[in-house]
Amino acid sequence: MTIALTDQPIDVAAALRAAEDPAAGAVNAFIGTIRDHSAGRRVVRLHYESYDAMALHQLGRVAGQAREKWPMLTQVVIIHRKGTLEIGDVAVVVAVSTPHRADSFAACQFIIDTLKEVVPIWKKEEYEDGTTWVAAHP
Amino acid sequence: MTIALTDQPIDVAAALRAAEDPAAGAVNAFIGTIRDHSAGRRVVRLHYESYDAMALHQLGRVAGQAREKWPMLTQVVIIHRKGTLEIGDVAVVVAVSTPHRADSFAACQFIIDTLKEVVPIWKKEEYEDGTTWVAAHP
Amino acid sequence: MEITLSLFGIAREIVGCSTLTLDAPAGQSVGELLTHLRATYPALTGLRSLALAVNNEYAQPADVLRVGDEVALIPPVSGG
Amino acid sequence: MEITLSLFGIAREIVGCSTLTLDAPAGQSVGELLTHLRATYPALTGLRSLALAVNNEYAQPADVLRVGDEVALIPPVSGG
Repeated sequence: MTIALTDQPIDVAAALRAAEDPAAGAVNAFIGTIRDHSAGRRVVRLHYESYDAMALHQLGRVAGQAREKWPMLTQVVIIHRKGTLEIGDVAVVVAVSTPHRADSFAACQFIIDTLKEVVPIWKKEEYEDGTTWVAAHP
Repeated sequence: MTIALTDQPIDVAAALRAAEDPAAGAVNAFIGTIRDHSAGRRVVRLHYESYDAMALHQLGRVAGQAREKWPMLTQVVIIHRKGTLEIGDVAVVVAVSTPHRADSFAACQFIIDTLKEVVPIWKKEEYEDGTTWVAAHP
Repeated sequence: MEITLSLFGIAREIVGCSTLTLDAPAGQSVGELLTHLRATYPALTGLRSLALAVNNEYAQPADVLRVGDEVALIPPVSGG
Repeated sequence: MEITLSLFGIAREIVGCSTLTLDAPAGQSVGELLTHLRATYPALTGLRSLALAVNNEYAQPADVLRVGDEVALIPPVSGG
């Protein structure tokens, strides 16, 4: 298992290698990148802030929940970037391996969906004429 | 769009880069690797044989079907290896990008599921004491 | 008892600092502290959600705070 | 008419060669050719499925073969 928070660019290839396992034939990976637009506005860059200790603890919990639901999971890799990111930069990588492919899709999707609900990381979008903390208001 | 059949090792990192797109925030990738066992037998290596012209044509059809079902797909990458593969080698990479993540999971899973049903590629598993063409017999 | 509260994201911007030291009554609950904070910083009431974390876990309103707890105010998360 | 059939995987091993030249009656259908092949190479009947591809597409039993068609015998695929 690999769980990481980093202010350095994420090495996606290394994350995928960490997810591979000779006992597993299927790796599914989700890679979240910075889009150039959001809700119709042009995004210039993003700023990610993290409550590091709790974020790492919660990432570990999400990985543990995934292992309970998919006991056949052979590897789980979750790496989240923090700091200032430019368009196209990788913000998050989730990669899992399982013996059969359907489990790899389901487990990876569970992890990224749950991560977005519970892990204390916040992103502020910067536009040409202002900024917004994403999802802060109804 | 990238569609390829190759007898050379697949560069997974390059495949993922080809799937990224500034208009898309989500990349989902499936990586199929060679497992060290199959139906309880130890696998030594695998041999993939392809009907190249038809396989490329059918891979293009699968990508086209995915684009019809998920018109928001920004990139589709499908690379399949052929020839002799050792344990841990990458046999196939499917990577797609979409603006939102749920579509990336659904489209990637559709592509790999359909690929396995229709693309004329055959694998022969080699064990310590014999070989089998996978799924050939009921 | 003294509670040190860590603040993040838009909650940090609303309150204006990243740590806040509060003198809370002994036995104060998570719900009571949230009510106090919303009263002191009304802009917090406009958020989609607001939670307290105690020792890296999301806390329930009835949970009682203890000296030495690591307490943080968690506005709506948006990672990924 | 002369039909050149490409063979792959276990079908190639059963028949013993990777291309087969057949003298088929004009207007022969895909279904008729499959029946002929199964009769000539009975081991083909043990496969989970057996299809003919004509010009890179899966063909239907009623499709009629024409001179110059690229015809291939497709045993159960197992890519991925």
